[in-house]
Amino acid sequence: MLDHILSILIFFPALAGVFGFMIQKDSVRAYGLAVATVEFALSLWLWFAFDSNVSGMQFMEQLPLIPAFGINYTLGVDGISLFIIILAAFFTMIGIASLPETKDVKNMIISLLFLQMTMIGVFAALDAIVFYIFWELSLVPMLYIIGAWGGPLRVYASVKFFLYTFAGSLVMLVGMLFMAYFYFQATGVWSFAILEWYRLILPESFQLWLFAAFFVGFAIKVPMFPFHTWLPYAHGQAPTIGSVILAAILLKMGTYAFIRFSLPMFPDASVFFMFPIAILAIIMIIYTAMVAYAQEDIKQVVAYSSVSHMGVIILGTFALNVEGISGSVFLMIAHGVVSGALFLLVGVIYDRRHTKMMNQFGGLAHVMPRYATIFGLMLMASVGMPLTINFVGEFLSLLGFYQQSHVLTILAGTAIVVGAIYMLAAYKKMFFGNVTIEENRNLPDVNKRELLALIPLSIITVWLGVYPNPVLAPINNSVESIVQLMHDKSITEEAKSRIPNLIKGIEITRTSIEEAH
Amino acid sequence: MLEPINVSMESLNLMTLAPMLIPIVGALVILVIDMIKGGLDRSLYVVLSLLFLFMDFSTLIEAAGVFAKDGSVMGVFDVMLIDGLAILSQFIIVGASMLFIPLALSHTRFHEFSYPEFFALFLFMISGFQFMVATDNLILIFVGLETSSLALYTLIAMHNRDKSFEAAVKYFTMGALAAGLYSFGAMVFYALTGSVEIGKIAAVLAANGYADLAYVLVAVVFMLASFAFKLSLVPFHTWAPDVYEGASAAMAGYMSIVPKIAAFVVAMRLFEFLIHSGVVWLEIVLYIFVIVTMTAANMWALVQTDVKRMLAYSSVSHAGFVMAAILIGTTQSNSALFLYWVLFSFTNLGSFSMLWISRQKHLPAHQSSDHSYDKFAGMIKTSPMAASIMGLFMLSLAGIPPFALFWGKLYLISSAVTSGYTVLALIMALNSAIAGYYYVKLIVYMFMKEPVVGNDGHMYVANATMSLRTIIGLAAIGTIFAVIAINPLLEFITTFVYNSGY
Amino acid sequence: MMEIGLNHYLILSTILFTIGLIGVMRRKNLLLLFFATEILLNSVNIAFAAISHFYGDLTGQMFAFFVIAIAASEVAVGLGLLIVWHKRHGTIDLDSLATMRG
Amino acid sequence: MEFYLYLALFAPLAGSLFAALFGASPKTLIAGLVPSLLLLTSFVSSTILLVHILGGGAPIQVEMMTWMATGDLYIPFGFIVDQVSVTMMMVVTVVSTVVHFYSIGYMDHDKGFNRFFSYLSAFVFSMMVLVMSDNFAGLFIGWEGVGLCSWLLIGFWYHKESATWAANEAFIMNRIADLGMLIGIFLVYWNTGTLQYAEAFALMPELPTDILVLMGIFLFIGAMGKSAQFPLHTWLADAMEGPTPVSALIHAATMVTAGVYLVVRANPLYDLIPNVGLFIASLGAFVALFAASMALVNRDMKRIIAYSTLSQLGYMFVAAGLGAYWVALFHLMAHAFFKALLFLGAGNVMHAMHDELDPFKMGGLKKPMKWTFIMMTVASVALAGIYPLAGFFSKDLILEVAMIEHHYIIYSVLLFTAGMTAFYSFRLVALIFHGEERYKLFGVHPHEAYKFMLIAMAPLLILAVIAGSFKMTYFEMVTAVLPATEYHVHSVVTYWIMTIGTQLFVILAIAFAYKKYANSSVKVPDGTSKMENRLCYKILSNQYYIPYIFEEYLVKPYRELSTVLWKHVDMKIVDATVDGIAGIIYSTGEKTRDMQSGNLSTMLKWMVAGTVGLLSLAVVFGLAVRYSAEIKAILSGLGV
Amino acid sequence: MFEAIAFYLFAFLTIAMFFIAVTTSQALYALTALAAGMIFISAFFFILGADFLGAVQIVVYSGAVMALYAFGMMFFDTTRDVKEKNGNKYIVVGLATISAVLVVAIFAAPIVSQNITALYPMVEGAGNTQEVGLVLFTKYLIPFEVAAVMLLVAMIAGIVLAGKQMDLSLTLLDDKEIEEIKNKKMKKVL
Repeated sequence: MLDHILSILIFFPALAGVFGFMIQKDSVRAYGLAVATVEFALSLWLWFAFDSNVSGMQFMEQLPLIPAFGINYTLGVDGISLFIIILAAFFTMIGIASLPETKDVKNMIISLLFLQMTMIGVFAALDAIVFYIFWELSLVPMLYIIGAWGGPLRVYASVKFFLYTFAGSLVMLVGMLFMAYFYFQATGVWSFAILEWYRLILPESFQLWLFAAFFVGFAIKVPMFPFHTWLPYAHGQAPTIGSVILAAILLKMGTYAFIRFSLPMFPDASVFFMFPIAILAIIMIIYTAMVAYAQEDIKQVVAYSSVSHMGVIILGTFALNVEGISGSVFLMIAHGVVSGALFLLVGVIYDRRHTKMMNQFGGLAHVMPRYATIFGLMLMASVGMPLTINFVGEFLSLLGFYQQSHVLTILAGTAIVVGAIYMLAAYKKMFFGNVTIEENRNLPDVNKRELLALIPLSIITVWLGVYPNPVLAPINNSVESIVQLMHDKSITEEAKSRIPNLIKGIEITRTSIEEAH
Repeated sequence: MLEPINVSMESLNLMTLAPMLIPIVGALVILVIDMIKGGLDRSLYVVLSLLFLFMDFSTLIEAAGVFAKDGSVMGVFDVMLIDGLAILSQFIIVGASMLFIPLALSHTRFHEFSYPEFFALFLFMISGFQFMVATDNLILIFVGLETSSLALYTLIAMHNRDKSFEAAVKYFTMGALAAGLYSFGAMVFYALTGSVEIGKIAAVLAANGYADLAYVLVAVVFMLASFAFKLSLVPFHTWAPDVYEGASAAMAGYMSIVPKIAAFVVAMRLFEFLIHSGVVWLEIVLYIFVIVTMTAANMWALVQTDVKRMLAYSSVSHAGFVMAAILIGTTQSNSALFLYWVLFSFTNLGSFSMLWISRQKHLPAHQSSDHSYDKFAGMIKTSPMAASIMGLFMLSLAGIPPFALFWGKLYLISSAVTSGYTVLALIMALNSAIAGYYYVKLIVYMFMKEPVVGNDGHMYVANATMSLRTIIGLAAIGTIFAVIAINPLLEFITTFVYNSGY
Repeated sequence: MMEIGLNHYLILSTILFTIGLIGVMRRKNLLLLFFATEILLNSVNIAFAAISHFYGDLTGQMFAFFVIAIAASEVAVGLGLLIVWHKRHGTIDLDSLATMRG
Repeated sequence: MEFYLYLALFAPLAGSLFAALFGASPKTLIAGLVPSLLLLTSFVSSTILLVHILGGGAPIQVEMMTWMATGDLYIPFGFIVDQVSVTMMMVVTVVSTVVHFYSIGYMDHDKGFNRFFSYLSAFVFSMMVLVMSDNFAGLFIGWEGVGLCSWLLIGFWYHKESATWAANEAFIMNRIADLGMLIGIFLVYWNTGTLQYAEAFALMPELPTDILVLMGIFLFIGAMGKSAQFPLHTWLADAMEGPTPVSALIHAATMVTAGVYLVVRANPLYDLIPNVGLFIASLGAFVALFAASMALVNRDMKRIIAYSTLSQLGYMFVAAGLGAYWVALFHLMAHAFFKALLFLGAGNVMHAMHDELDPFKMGGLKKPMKWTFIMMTVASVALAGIYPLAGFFSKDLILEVAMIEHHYIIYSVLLFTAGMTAFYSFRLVALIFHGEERYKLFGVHPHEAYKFMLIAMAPLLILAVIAGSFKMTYFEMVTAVLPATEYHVHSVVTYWIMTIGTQLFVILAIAFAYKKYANSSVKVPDGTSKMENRLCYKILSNQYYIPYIFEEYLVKPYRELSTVLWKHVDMKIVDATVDGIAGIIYSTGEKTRDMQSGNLSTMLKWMVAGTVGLLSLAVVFGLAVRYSAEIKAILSGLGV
Repeated sequence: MFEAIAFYLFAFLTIAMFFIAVTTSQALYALTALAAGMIFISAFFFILGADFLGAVQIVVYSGAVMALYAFGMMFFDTTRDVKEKNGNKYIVVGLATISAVLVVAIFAAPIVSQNITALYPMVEGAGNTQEVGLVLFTKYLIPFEVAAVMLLVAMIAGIVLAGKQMDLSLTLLDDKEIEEIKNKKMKKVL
C-alpha cells in the first residue's frame, strides 16, 4: 500500500467526492469529515513512513500516460512537498470540521474533497503535465466555492480569480512545452518528467526566457506584486473555508513551484533575476503591508497580509542558499497555518455579526476573551514573534537573503515593522476599547466546533515555533540537494559564486545540450 | 479517331469507393422504403442510418488496414485518393455522424425528423463529405462539396421555422458566392498548370520554380477565400453565428465539426505544399487569419447573451486555433489537428447536445432566446447532474486539464513551439484564457446564480430520451477519460499523417 | 491586340466575374441576387473553356461541365428556399431576413 | 546546578501558564499567589546559582535542545549562567518577586487580576531567557518576548484608548529597533558562521573593522529601542499607561536595561570598535541630559520617574560605551532596586489618590502615608547619588570613568545631569509629600497601602540602601568575564574634590527643589503662571515636541500614504490595469459586434471585402518580391 | 481576325448583358439580359471549339435554369419594378473596381510557365462531343456520378422545401397539437 500511497492520497478524496453525491444531505457533513480524517491519517502515515535522511524523492510511482509524447503519471514526495501535503489534508479536515451552517452543504463538501485531490496532486506530481493538470483543476472547485458561497461581489471575484490564474498558467504551459522540446532536442526523447528536466543544462539565454514564462504563471498564483489584485477580491468575497484553503494551500502552489521548477531548472536565470524579483518581493512586503494598514475590512487586512508574507517567502526562495530556501519552505507551512487560522478567526466573527468591517467592532476582548486570546496568538505569530511558527521561517528567509544583499534585506526586514503596524492597528480596532455597538454586547464566545479547528492550529503554531526540527530537518535535506544541484548546473561565474557549493557527495549526472535551436 | 479504351477492374481499385457508396446506398434504401410504405416512424430511419454508418465505419477500418499495409491508394482513374488524411477525416466524419444521428430521437417532435428525406439527405451529405476528402481532384472536391452543402442547406431549413429558413438562405447565398470563388481559384490553378489535381499542380509549380508567382497568389487568394468561408475564418465567418442559431442545436453541433474537418483536409492538401515551397505570403496571410479569427471570435463570443450563439463564436475561434496547425505545417501539427478535432467532436457535440435536450418549443416570458444564459441560471439546484455535465463540457472547451480538449491544445501548442512559432504559441495560449471567460460565464450562471422562480429543472431535460442521454453520456465519458485514449490515438494519427507525407 | 490569346479570355472572365460580384453585393432582391451568382459561375466557365482550348486539354471543359451542373442544382435548392420564405413572409427582399444579429 | 538553572528559568513560565488557566475566570487569589511563589522559587534558585558562581564555580552552560538547524546554521536552546547573567538573574528575580507580591495587593480590585499575573510571569520568563541565553538567537527570543509582554501589560487596561495606543507605539518602536538587532545577528552569522556568543566573539578579532563596526551599530540599534534611547525614546513615557507594578518591573528595572545588558554582553565586540563605543557613550550622555530636562517640568508623577529612568539608562550607556562594562552593569543593578522602589511607592500614592498622577494635586501626603514617604525619599536619595546609598557608588563611579577616560564634556554633562536628577526627584517628593494638602480640594481621602505591600517593598528598600556595599564582591566576581579595569582617580586630592563637589552640587539641587516646592505657596498650575508660558518650559513640557513631530511627520503621512496606496495605487492603477485589459477586450467585442449586422448583404460585402483584402496583400507581396532588389537599395539608401 | 472580331463582339455583348442583369431595376429585364448573356457565352464556347459545352450551356442555362427562374418570378410576382434599398454604393463599386483592376493587372501578364502538358489532349479528328464523352466516362466517371447524386439531392431538396408539408411546422407546434392533427387528418406522415 505504501507503494501507492500518493495515488491513494490523491484519488481517495476524489472518489469519496463522487460517492458523496449519493449521501443524504444531512449526513454529508459527517461523511466529509470522516473522509478528510482518514485522508489526514493517511498523510500522517506518509510522514511516518517518510525517511527524513533521504534527500531525494520517495514513494515514487510511475505509470505511462501518453508515452508517445513523454507524459507519464509520475508522483513522489520529498521534504519540501511532504509537509504541504500534510497541511492540505489537515486544513481540509479542520475546514470541514469547523464548517458553519451553509446552504447546499453537500455541494460544498464535495467541492472541498475535489479541491483536496487537486491540492495534493499538485504537490505530489513529478511530471510537469500532471502537475499542470492538478494546478489548473484546482481552480475549478475554488471558482465554485467562491462563486456560490461568497459575498455580494462573488461572481466578479471568482471569475477574476479564475481567469487571472488561468491566463498566467497558460503562459507557463507554453514554457513547459518549450522545456520539453529542448529536452527532446538534447536527448531525442520527449519527456515531461521534472527529474529528467533537472538534468538538462540550458544556455543562459534560453533559461532567461523559460524562467520568464514560468514566472508569469507562478507569480500570478503567489500572487506577486503587481499581479496580486485578484487576491483581495477572492478573499474578500470567498466564504471562510474558501479563504482558509486559498491562503493556506493554494497560494503555496506558486512558491512551491518556484522551488520545484524555476530554481533547479534555471539556476543561472534565477541568479540573473534574483535582484529584480527581490525588489518585487520587497515591494510586496512594504506596499501591501501599507495597503493592509489602510483597510477597513478585517478580512482584507488578513488578505493583504498574506501577500506581504508571500513576499518574504519569495525573498527566502531567491536567497538561493540552504538557509533561505529552507526558511521559505518552512514559512510556507507557517503562513499556511497562521493565515489559515486568521481567516478561520475572521470567519468566526463574520458568522456572528455578518460583517467584517472593523468599525463595527471594538472592545471584543471584553465580550469574547477566548476569541481575543486565540486571535492575539495568531496575530503575534503573524507578526513573527519568536517561538511561534512564523518566526522560524521569516528568520531563516531573511537570514538567507542577507548573504545576497545587505540593503535589500534591511528593506525586506521592515516586514517585521510594517507587519506589526497593520496587525496591531487592526487588533486594536477590533478588540480594544469599549463595546460601542449594541449587537456586540452579547456575542457568544468561540464555540466547540470552532475550537476544534482553532486549538490544533494554536498548538501547531507554538509547537513548531519552539521545536521546528521535525519539519525543518527533512526540508533541509531536500533543499540541500536542490542547492547542490543548482550549483553544479549553473554555468555562469556569477551563479557559481552566488549559489553555495555544499559538496556533500551528491552525484549529478550531466546531460548537456548542444546549442539547442 | 478515338481508340477504344480498355480498363481493367483491378486498376480501378473499386474498393476505394466503398466507404462513399455505402451511405448513398443507404439513402436510396431509405427513399425506396418511404416510397413503398410511408408513415413509418423516424426511429426506423435513425436505426437504418446508424446501420449504414456502421457499415461505412467498418469499411473505413478495412481501408485503414489496407493503408497501413500498402500506403496511399489511388483508385478509379486516379480520381480517388485514399491516404491517411482521407481515412482519418472519414473516421471523424462518420464517427461524428453516428453520434449525431441518434439525436433525432428527441422527446419532443421537431419538423425535420418526420421526413424520411431528412435521413436520405443526411446520408447523401456524408457521402459528399467523404468524396471531398478522399480525392485530390479539384473537380471532385467541388462536386462533393456542393453535394454536401446543398444537402446541408436543406437539412437546416427543414427545421421549419423562420430562423432556420433565414439561416439556410444566408448560408446558401454565401455558399454560392464561395462556390464562385472556388471555381475561379481552380480556374487560375488550371490556367497555370493545366491540371486540376493538387498533386500535379504542386509538381508543375515546383518544376517552374513558381515563375508565375502573381498567378499563384491570385489562385491562392480565391481558394483561401472559399475555404475561409467553409472554415468560418474571420471575416468570412459571418454566416456561422446566424446559421448555428437558426439550425437546431443538434445540427449546429454537427455543423461545427463535420463540414469543417472536411474543409480542413482539403485546405491541408492544398496549402501545405504551398507553404512548404516557400510562398511566404501564404504563411503571413494564414498567420493573420489565425490570430484574427481566434481573437476576434473570442471577443464576440464574450458579449453574447445566447449560449448557442456563444458556442457558435467559440467554434469559429476553435477553427482559427486549428488553422494554426495548417500554418505550422509539420507532421506534429497536422497530427495535432486531427487529435484536436477528434477531441473537439466529443466535447462540442456533447455541449450542443446538452442544449438540444433543453430545447423547448415555447419560450417562457423571461427568456429572450432558445438558449439564453438566463435560462441556465441556478441549474445546479434543479438538475445537478445535467449542470455538472454541461460544466464539464465547458471546462473541456476552455482547455482545463485533464478533459479532452486540453490534450488537443497541448499538442497543438507544442507543435507551434517545436516549429519555432513562439509568438503564435503565446497568442494561442492567451486566447485560450480569453475564451475561458465565456465558458466560465455559463458555469457562473449554472452554478452561482439563483434559479428563476418556478423553474423545476424539467426544462433542462425537456427533450431528453434514452438515446439522447446515451449520446451525452458517451460524449461525457469521452471528455473525462480522454487521457486514456490519447496515446493510442496519437500514435495512430501520427502514423497515418506521417505515412501520407504530411 | 488583334491576336486573341488566353489572357484576353482571362481578362474577360475577370470582368464578368467582377460584374457578378457587383451584383452579389448590391442586389437586395434574393432572386436577382441568385442571378448574380450564376454570372460568377458562367464567367469562370468562359475561362475554363478558353484554357482548355489554348492548352488543348479537355479537363477545363470537364470542369465547366460540372460547374454548369452545380449551378443548376443550386438553382433548384435556392428557389426551394425562396419559395418557402416567400410563402411565409410574402417577400424575397433580403432585408427581411435579419432577425439574428450581433 | 543545571536543575537550578532550569528551575530559575521555567518557574516563571509555569507560573504564567498556571495563571493563564484562570485567564477567563473571575479573580482568584491563587492565580496571583502561585506565580508569586514560583517566582520566589526562581529567585531562590538564582541565589543558589549566584552562590555557586561567587564561590568560584565554573559557569554553567547547558544545551536544552536544538531549535533551528538548517544548512550551516545551528541554533540550540542553550543557556549559560556566568557572572554577568547571574547578576542579571538576581536583579530580575529580586525585583519581579517583589513586584509580584506587591501586585497581589495593587491589582486587588482589578477584573483582570489573573490575566495580569499570567502576563507578568510570562514577562519574567522572557527576561530570564534574554539574560540566560548563550546565543544571539536566544537573546532575540527573550528580546521579542519581553516586547510582547510589555505590549500586553502596557495595554493591560485595553478599554483605555491611550493605553492601547501606547502599547502599540511601544511595540512598533521596539520592532524598528529589533530590525536593527536582527540585521546585527545576520551579520554575526554570515561573518562568523555561528550565533553562539563564545564562538562568535572568539572569531571577531579576525574580522575586518568595517564589518565589526556595522555589527556594533546594528546591535546597538536593537539596544536603543529596548532601552528607549533617543530618538526611539517616546514610547517609554507613554508606556506609563500600564499598571504601576508593570512600570516598576518592566519599564524601570529590567526590560529597559536589556539594551545595556546587550552591550555588556557583547563587550568583546565593542572593545574592538572604540569609536562606536564613544558614540554610545555620547548618545548616553545626551539622553541623560535630555531626559532629565524633560523630567524637570513634567506634571505626571510616573512620567517623571520614567524620564528619570531614561536618564539613568543614559548613564549606563556612557559607562558601557566607555568600556567600563562592569560599572554599567553595577549601575544597572543598583538602579533597578531604587527605581523599582520609587515606582512602587508611586503606585502606593496612586492607589491612595485614586489614580491621580499630577503631583501638584497632592501635597502633604507624608502624614497619611508615612512608610511610602520614607521609602520614596530613600529611593530618591539613592537616585540622587548621596552617600552611602546605592546610587552614590554606582553613579559617581560613572562620573569617574568619564573623567579618567578624559571625556570631559561627557563628564560635565553627567555632572550637570546629576544635579538635575536630584532636583526633579526631590521636586516630586516635595510636591507629593510636603506642603499644603492640596488633594483635599479634590475630595480624596488617601490611605496607606496594604501592609504586605509595604513589606514586599522592604527588600528593595534595603537593597537600595546597601547595594553599594556589594561593590567589591561584585567587581571581583564579574570581572572574571568582563574587562577588569579599575577606575581610580590617580590623585587622591582630585578624587576627594570630585566626590565632595558632586555631593555638594547634588545637595544644593535638593535644597533648591525643597525650597521651591515644599512650601505652602505651591498651587495647582492652571497654565497662567509666568513660568508656564516661557518658551523653554513649553518645549520641555511638550517633550521637545518630539511626539508631535512623530505624529505629524511620521504617523500621519504613513497613514495617509497607506490610504493613497490602497485607494489610488492599488485600486486605480494596479487593479484598474488588469480590469482595463479585460475591459478593452470586452468593449472591443461589444463595439465590433455590429459587424455581424445580420444583414445578408453586409455579410456578402464582408466576404468580397475579405477577398479583395487578400488580393491587395497578394499584389503588395508580389510587387515586393519583384522589386525586392530596388526596395533593398532604397532602404539602404535611407539608412535603414 | 474573325476570331478577334467575334471575341470583342461577344465580349461586349456579354458584358453589357450581365451589366444590365445586375443593375436594372426591372426583374424582367434582368432575366432577359441574363438569358441573353448566357447564350452569348455559349458563343464563346463554340468559338473555342467546345461544342458540347456550348450546347449544354444553351440547353441547361437558357432552357432549364431560365425556365426555372421564370417560374420563380411568376410565383414571386416580381415582374414589377424591384425596389431595392441600397446602402453605400461606394463600397460596392470600390470593392469591385479594386478586385477587377488587381486581377486584370495580373492577368495581363502572360503565363510564363513552359512545361504545361495536356493530360487529356484533344484528339485530332474526333468530334468534341466524343472526346468529352470519353473523358467524362473514364476519368471523370466518379465526379459525374456524384454530380448525379447532387442533382438528386437538389431535386429532393426542392421537393421537400417547396412541398406542402412545410406549411405546417411541427417545430412550432406542441406535441399535443401534433397528436390532434395526426388523429384528425390522418395525414400520411406526421
